[in-house]
Amino acid sequence: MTAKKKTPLERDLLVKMYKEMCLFRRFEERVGLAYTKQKFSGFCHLHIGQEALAVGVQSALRETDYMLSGYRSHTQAIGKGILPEAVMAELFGKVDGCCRGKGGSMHMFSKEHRFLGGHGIVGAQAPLATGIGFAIRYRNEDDVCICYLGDAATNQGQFFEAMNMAATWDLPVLFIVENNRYGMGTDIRRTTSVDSLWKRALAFDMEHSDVDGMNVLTVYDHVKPVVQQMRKLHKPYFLEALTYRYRGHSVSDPGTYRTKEEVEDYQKNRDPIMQLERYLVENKLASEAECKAWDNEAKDKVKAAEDFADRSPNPSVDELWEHVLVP
Amino acid sequence: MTAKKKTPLERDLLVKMYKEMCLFRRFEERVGLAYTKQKFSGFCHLHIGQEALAVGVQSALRETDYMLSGYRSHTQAIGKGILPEAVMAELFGKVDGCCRGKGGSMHMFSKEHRFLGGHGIVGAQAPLATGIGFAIRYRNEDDVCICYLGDAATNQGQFFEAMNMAATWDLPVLFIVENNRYGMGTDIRRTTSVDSLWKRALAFDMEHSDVDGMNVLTVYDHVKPVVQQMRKLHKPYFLEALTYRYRGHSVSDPGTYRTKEEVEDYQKNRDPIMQLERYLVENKLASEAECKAWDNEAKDKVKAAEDFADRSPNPSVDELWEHVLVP
Amino acid sequence: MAILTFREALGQAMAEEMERDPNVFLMGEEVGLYNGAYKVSKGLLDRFGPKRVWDSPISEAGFAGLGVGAAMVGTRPIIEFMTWNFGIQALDQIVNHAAKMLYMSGGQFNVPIVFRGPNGAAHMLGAQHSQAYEPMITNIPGLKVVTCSTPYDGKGLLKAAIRDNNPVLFLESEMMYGLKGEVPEEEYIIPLGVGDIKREGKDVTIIAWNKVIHKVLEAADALAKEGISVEVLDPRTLQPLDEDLIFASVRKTHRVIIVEEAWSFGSVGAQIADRIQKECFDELDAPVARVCNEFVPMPYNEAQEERVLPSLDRIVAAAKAALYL
Amino acid sequence: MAILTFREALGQAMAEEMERDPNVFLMGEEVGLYNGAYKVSKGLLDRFGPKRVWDSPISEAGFAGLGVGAAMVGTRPIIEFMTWNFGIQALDQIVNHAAKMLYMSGGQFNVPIVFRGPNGAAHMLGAQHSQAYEPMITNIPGLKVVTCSTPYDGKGLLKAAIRDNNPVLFLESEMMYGLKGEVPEEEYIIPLGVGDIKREGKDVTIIAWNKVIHKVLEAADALAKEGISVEVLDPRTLQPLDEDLIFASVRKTHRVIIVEEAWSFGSVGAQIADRIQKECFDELDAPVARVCNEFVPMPYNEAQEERVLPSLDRIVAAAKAALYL
Ligand SMILES: Cc1ncc(C[n+]2csc(CCOP(=O)(O)OP(=O)(O)O)c2C)c(N)n1
Ligand SMILES: Cc1ncc(C[n+]2csc(CCOP(=O)(O)OP(=O)(O)O)c2C)c(N)n1
Ligand SMILES: [Mg+2]
Ligand SMILES: [Mg+2]
Repeated sequence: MTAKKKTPLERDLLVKMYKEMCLFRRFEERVGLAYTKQKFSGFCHLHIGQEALAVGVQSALRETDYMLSGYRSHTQAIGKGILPEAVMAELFGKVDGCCRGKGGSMHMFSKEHRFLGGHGIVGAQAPLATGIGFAIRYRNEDDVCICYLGDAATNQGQFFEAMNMAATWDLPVLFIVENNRYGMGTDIRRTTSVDSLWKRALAFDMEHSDVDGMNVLTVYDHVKPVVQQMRKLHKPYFLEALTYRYRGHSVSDPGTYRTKEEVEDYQKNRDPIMQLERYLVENKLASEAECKAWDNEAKDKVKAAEDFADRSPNPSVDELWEHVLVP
Repeated sequence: MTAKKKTPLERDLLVKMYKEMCLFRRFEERVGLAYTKQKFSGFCHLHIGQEALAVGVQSALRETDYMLSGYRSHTQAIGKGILPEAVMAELFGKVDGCCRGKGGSMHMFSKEHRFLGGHGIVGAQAPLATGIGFAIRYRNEDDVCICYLGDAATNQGQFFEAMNMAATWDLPVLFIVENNRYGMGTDIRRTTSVDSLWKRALAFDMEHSDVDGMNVLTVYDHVKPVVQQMRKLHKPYFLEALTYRYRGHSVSDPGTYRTKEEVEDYQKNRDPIMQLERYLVENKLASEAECKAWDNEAKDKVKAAEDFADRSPNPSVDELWEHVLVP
Repeated sequence: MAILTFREALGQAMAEEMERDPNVFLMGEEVGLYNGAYKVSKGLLDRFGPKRVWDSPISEAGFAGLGVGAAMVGTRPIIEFMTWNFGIQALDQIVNHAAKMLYMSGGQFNVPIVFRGPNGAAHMLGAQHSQAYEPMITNIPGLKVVTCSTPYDGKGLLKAAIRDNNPVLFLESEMMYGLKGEVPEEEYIIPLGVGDIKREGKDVTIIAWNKVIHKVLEAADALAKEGISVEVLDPRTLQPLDEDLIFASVRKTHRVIIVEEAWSFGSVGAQIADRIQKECFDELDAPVARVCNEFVPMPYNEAQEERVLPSLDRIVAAAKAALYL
Repeated sequence: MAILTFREALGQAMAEEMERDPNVFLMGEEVGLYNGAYKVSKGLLDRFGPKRVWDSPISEAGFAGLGVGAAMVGTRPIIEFMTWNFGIQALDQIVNHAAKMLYMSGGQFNVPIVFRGPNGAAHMLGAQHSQAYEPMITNIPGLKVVTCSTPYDGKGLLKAAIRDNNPVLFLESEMMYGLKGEVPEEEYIIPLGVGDIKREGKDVTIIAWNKVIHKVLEAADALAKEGISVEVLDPRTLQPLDEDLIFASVRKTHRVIIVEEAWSFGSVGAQIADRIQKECFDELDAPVARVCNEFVPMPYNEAQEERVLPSLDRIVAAAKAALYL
């Protein structure tokens, strides 16, 4: 595992990453179950398999940095600091949800944690993120704005317009494409002409690279210096992260467009949690027993989050009249 | 002049190109005058200075090829076969205009000549052209579709989406960016991050090149093989043509955003008509007297076109009810 | 007659028209290999092959514009928007190009194209996935706008839309795709611009379309039990409107309720109300009443969403108010 | 009072608000070095520098979205669309993002932004450059929509729009930028949501806004000569509407004409007519009448264009018809 040689990360951070990935995995598993139990309805896009990216990137950030994403963002929101309780409650449409039950599965927000959504229109978060980058520069701050996008979002006009503005005006936006190879059911290679999505950056002379998004250490090692440089130079950066989602596009997707073998290959040989666990054990940084314990911790946390969401009341129906306009 | 060595074009073609460029130049001059004489109103975008591109490209095409453009397309429309009379009459809003006076200065169309507009929304002709390319393939024909765009149109989301589809599906669209360096009053370098617009094609692995758009022979030599290849392989192609407009963006533009020197440099040293005239004379293919005569011919033609447009009646007011829907 | 789901009926309409005319093709996100996000295009790729059924990139403006261009030169595209919430990415191509091309070109280029997809709220999809767009897209000359409330209407109207030589915007509903209804084996076409009386009545006319009409029919049953006879009118085509049918019904009942699962401001309902008050001024025994979505973005919470949409109670109450009961 | 052109008054409004609040910035095509396609932003770049005045690429969706994002974190963008015909490229950012952000986020992120630019027909610009968009954009909760018909109103309303903490769509008119009018030296604000009686009258109320109101005032003069007293009402804000002012005038005159330089179907006029027939049913001595653009794309030909727009004659005729004269 290349990362090994690269940085001997302190154990604490490694353990934190491990715990976080377990939390994300278990959280989404429970969300999927809650959906099948009809605790909530609508859409439900799970991030299972893509944990290394969320955790690796988050670990390279500081609190004041901003983040926007698409609809597959339950765990990214938690990573940014929103309590699992608040995300679960939002999924259940409850008043203790991070948007008081008004946003829902695709629209997580937290002003306090600078998580600016949770967006449902593919690619449309790119101009928004560019606006955050603009505001950062407008105030001469040195934060960065993370903009997560799906692979298929790189076919959207708004995405290109945002890339061009960020590159032209030196706005500190880190565009991260989570290339899980499919946009809903369509292999990305059938809807674009390039084999690698980082080529999108060539149209704007934007700095770019790709990274193995299944390995949390690789992601962390890769993103950390990128972010540090962005704080200094305030230029945008385009990162293609190669990853994979284990579940269907949404809970209702049977996933017949890909082979069982393809999915299993990732699960058996490239699973992010498995990879980090192996690294911890091989390097005597943790025992399998410890890992198991941490995973159980995660399960408990998630259980607690669900219990909280179960108990949380619905918002009053009359609240539907609020938040249309501010005074 | 490089083209000299490259191809000893038959004199006929050279003369035809010369006459065409004179016609385009004189036509637009007269249109500008007619506008100041208030023979028509609204917008008026002149193509003066960019004749080499229109003529060089047109000469590389065959009649059945399709063409779309933006609003700066009076002469491209003539090149494609619409009579100057019909274009002038359209500008004057007369019934003998190529759109019966309904389209106007930005919207020239001719089904017969496969000139599909004449479009006013920057960049929006790109998806349309891609649709023509699609239809060509759908019927297994070997025509090509020319899509003219301004430099500033390469910042429009629709343009990128069209490029991606054309590249992904192998649609025979030749995207030609007339890079006259300004989008209205804004230097293109202030609204994009790249020094060369052909880099837009890199995002899609689309074949591309740039060409001196001020020299009609260079353009012709460059485009001819491109089009021939497109007929065989049906793949799209992106061409950045470096050119310049002598007049303001529209007749109402004082053009204070660029220096007199810059404009004069093009007019004195790179003028397309002057360049071809020099070539004809140097190569003893024509005398200055002949050139002068051909230019006078052009002036007469244009005068005739204006007289025709003057005499042409307005459409009946009641025609406004027609062409909203077809039966 | 066969019993089909709404999605099957719409799929049949496309299949039959693709069979009939080789110039008809389908393009949209996930319409091919995935058989459609809502399975309306199920089986079409297998049956007609990749040359007739195209999985598009997520480029609504791009593939809508591609359709318009292709339609200008003789093909007849069916463009599927996964939902109309995404269709507005392509509004420029629909409004400035599809709708205006024939006019700008002085009659030279008509645009035979269908843009179709589900419109309006489904269930707990939140604000960005629940908007009803007919108030926006019916304001444009050069476009026809069609809705449907039964599998029978859906099939007959979609076939007419595909054969129409003008741009047609066709509005479906996610929640109705599973709805079953009778559909004749033999071919039939329902002409655009012709409304339908879904239930005859004499005391009050309720005008509605698309999914909400089923709530209106429920309300009519409930009101019937109280001796109130409701006429339910589905215009089916919203642009142009079948005003004759509407005015005739008003002249019969003298009372009108318009029910829309859309925002009220400047909606199709507002237009119908205006036309009625203008043309049937002396026929009205009560002002035209309207029941619409509450004027807020769609909340995710289930009870709130239900409260935003027109409810049985609100419809019944409006009908009674019109009768001064 | 100083006499200013409309463009100067609007420019002053922006300058004063940029002076007052460093978080206010202007972005749009050609607004800086070129001083604005219609010179509304003349001098702002010189005065405030490149950090406050941004020439954008031709990327309406992109820079509209940039504005929404920037507004979410404390800046107050003014986004100029060269015209609203291009603004619809950004409709998704306006409708799905600016309008819904506060609601989706459960009240966390308001979006203090102004989208402004000329709307409606100018003169001989053809179909793609002549559309009036208020019928589409007033249907959306979460947005305010403002128009103006005089330099005085324009300045006072634009200042209010810039200070508003919600997204405001501000509609101007190319043809009015040169129009002169009195504008006080001292600062003033015209609150959003408040209409204005442009002329008092008692026989018939004519409701209109933006450029066409000047034709309506002409018509009022003409009718006065025939002894008909016309009240001219400018709602100024279209979303939300000042219904109290409208209903009060209707209760006074009992006759209403709505004049719009826009297409009639489901327009703001349709909404106003519906509200009046509902709330003032027994007050009306004649049906609410409307004068709108003919329902066709805008032709280029001058005489045809003139015929499409509401004319003095059509307005006068409508007023007389309402009086059964
Ligand atoms: C503009 C727009 N078009 C279509 C959709 C419907 N849609 C939702 S997700 C999706 C696929 C996106 O795939 P990708 O960007 O790769 O993200 P992933 O789901 O793989 O994380 C589509 C087509 C949408 N939400 N927005
Ligand atoms: C979508 C859109 N935005 C803005 C405009 C207004 N506009 C017309 S031409 C133009 C500049 C275009 O410049 P370029 O593409 O370089 O073409 P050129 O005029 O130089 O030929 C602008 C901003 C428009 N017509 N369409
Ligand atoms: Mg994907
Ligand atoms: Mg240019």
